[in-house]
Amino acid sequence: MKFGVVVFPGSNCDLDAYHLVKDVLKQPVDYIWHQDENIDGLDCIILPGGFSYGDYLRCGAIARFSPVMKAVVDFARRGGLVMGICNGFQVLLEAGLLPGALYRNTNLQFRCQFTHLMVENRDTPFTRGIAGKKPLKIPVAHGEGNYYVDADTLRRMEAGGQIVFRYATESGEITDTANPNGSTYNIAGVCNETRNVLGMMPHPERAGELSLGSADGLHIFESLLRHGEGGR
Amino acid sequence: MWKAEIKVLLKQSVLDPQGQAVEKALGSLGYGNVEDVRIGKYLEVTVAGADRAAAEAQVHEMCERLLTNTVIEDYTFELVEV
Amino acid sequence: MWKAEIKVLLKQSVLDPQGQAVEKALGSLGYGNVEDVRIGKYLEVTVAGADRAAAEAQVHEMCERLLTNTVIEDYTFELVEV
Amino acid sequence: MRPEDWRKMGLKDQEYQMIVNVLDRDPNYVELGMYSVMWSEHCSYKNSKDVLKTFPTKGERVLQGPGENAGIVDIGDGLAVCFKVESHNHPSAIEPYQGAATGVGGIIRDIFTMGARPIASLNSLRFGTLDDAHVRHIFGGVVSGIAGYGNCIGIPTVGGEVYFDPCYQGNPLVNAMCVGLIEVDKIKKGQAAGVGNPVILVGARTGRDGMHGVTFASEELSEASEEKRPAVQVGDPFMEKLLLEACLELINNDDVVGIQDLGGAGLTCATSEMASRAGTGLEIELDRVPCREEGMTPYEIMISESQERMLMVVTPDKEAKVHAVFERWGLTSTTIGRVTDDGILRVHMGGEVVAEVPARSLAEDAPIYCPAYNEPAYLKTAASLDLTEIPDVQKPEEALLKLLASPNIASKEWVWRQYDYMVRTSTVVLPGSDAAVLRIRGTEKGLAMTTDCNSRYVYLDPYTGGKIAVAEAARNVVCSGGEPLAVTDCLNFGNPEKPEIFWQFRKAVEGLSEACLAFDTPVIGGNVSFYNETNGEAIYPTPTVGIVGLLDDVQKRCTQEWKDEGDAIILLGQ
Ligand SMILES: Nc1ncnc2c1ncn2[C@@H]1O[C@H](COP(=O)(O)OP(=O)(O)O)[C@@H](O)[C@H]1O
Repeated sequence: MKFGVVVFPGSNCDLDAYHLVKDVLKQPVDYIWHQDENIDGLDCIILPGGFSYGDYLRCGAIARFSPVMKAVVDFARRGGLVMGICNGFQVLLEAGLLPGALYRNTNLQFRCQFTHLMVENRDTPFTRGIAGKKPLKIPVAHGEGNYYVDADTLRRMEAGGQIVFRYATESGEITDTANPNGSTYNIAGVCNETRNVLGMMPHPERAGELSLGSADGLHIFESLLRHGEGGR
Repeated sequence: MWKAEIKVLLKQSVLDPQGQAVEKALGSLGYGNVEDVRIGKYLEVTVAGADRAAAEAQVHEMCERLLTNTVIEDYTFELVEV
Repeated sequence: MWKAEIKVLLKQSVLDPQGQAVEKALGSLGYGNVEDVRIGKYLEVTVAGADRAAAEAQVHEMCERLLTNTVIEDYTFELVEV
Repeated sequence: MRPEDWRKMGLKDQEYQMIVNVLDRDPNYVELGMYSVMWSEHCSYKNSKDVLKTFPTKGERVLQGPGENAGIVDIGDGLAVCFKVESHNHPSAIEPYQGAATGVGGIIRDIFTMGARPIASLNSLRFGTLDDAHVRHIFGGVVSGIAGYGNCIGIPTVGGEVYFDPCYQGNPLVNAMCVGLIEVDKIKKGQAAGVGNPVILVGARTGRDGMHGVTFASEELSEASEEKRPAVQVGDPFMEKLLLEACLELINNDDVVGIQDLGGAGLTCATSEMASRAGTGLEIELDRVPCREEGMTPYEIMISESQERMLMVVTPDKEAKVHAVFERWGLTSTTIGRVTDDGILRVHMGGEVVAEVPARSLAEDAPIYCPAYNEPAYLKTAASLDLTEIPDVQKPEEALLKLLASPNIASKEWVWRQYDYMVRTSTVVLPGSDAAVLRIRGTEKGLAMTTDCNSRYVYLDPYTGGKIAVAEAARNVVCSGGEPLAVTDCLNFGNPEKPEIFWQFRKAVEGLSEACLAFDTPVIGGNVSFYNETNGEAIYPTPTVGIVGLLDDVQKRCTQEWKDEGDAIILLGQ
């Protein structure tokens, strides 16, 4: 399965995503420059974390106008797999590929910490086959990960299985204290209606090796690989 | 040449944690009569061109496309000739 | 009751990286006539009380003490009766 | 020139006379400004140079000792580690967020200037006590400034220390350290070599910020400093991220002859130091310098401390390519001059020569002082403390809880959870243990790193306190599994012109040196910050020590916490 990791000016988790795919998953992977308009031959595109364009104005607001984003939007509309992590999630929202918006954490601070995620929908290419009821231990690192969506859209998303991850305690309870940023409904990750586009604030690429504190992020990437093998 | 003074605030329905924090801080500084605080962005965008209506349309478009996120934010602006 | 609409901008001599980034972005979105962008904060503070002069003095003081960072920022405000 | 002109810029009368002797004429205003910033304590180390010479700086592994932008130590496999610590105390006292942020930005530039990829940041912070609202404001601002810059640029902030003590009430300390990795054959120096080579300025436009910041840093803070403060510099971490990537790309492709960042004393410092190191001269044209404001004078352009700028010397055949690479990264770069062979820094503007001085005299020939010193009187009272007069603890549980709740002992998680300590996915011992440990991709190795200093000990006995600071840092590295390689230090003291302060300084350096010899950890770089006083009261002497250690096998790293029930607990030492 061939991956592409987009590099916006100011991306800084591009290396981490690239490294995970290449050295841990042992899959082919290329960096994609933000000015490239051609992304042919890729099976999955990762929009990595970081501070694209410094996150000045609003996170992801400027990056969504990069030439590469046109290609990413087309790719997604054709059913291609797109995964936005942290800043990548913000870019996907700004680009209109996912519903809702992300803004300032209610604690008004940047937070870097491990969180636990309940998998709410196991029928997406990113979560299929994740076994067990145990939450995934995956870190967050952001100042603007507070997910907002209006009540009507939330209901529709829930009905459509678009809520993929929610912040939970280590034992899997959805509580306020488990919510690191004040997100509506403890939402940590969502997908589009056709479920081929995922956006999440936590960093699964930082949880791909036990030496980093957790390897739970691999569950997500392994479902992707299984999905790839099974064909679309 | 026109200067657009753009005020951006979170929509009323979106919680404004920063505004609340500042409201609290003002209270504990002794400003007991502060009823509400909302915090947003202020932008000044200067555009060349002679036509007010054209400038207005352009600033609107810039706000919708880039300067604000209409999912969570509302904006208003005034044009000042400079 | 008064609503103070407070506009805060970085002082002219202070670097405004946000404004510069947005200016560039607007340019590449095709708004070639954008001459300058400055980005700051906008606050709405509602204070109880009948006396305009008192409200004005109070908002001034709040700006100096907490709401703005006068080392790098300038502010202006208007009072609107609500 | 009138005496008040040079005195206002912080130059002494005899220093002015030295300048006249060097030039064989009176300097003009621009030249005077250039000398005043280069001959400030901050840039010239005129009060400390003699004492710093006593540090052990050589070692088998040392590839670059003090004198360049950062020191470098060999770690085998063709790799080396590059690190340095620097202070940003005075700017942080004035504007905590931006002061700390630009401190982080500055030290990161020092590292990638050498050609190294920055892989981690640390810091060492001192504040007054938290019952004071202003201190809380400074503390919160500094921490979010460090976070704001480091998180945005994507370099993990992996460790540090925070202490609170009334002696820092008006004068907080913000010391930032950066660690980088470099291939041994890619090391770059800040040298303007090769006569005729173009000199390229890249990065942010030059504004009126930080005018005379270095002179400011070389004075005590007082009520009057509020008025005198330079325009505050605002950091632009996004710009620096672009600079970092573009410069490393060029360095890795061998497109660069010499490179240096613009820090304190701005263009004056970078041009004179680069020429001086290479024994060359430079000719630059200020009309070509992209400015942020209209009507900037040559004086302002030469001493502006605008952040996120780099100066680069390349060969003529690479000039176009270098500009193209910068453009691809969205950066503005301009050729502003050429290398010459006459050793003169010649500055043009508006068709005139506005300054013409020997580069070396700016960079190297500042006066060296040996300030007077004598033992502080307070030491006698401190030494006469009789421990038997202190009442015994009656309720040990209560005492323990009180201790644990003290901000100096309590967990510092409030601080480090605001830092992205994981980005680059190499941090294998996270904050909260003794030293942070990072793995080195493509090898089995790891690096342990820490900053330490207990200034109370240094205050009570500068010599022993200095030794303790090194020993503590070395212990933290060893407890994490690393072998200490080398030391970088940031010497924060009061006014060196006061004999009691200078005595503290000399003794502390003596202690640091002796410990460095004992641990075989040479000092490869550092920074001196004097004049840390408010209204005549000095801080505790605070020689912050940063140590980086090597783990040959990163799997053998250790962490602090208890592991399993039933494990034996062994107390080492007396
Ligand atoms: N300013 C800081 N920045 C980052 N990490 C910090 C900071 N202060 C403390 N820490 C981290 O908190 C932990 C405990 O620090 P400290 O209390 O200084 O430990 P010790 O006293 O054992 O040396 C260490 O991992 C340290 O790196």
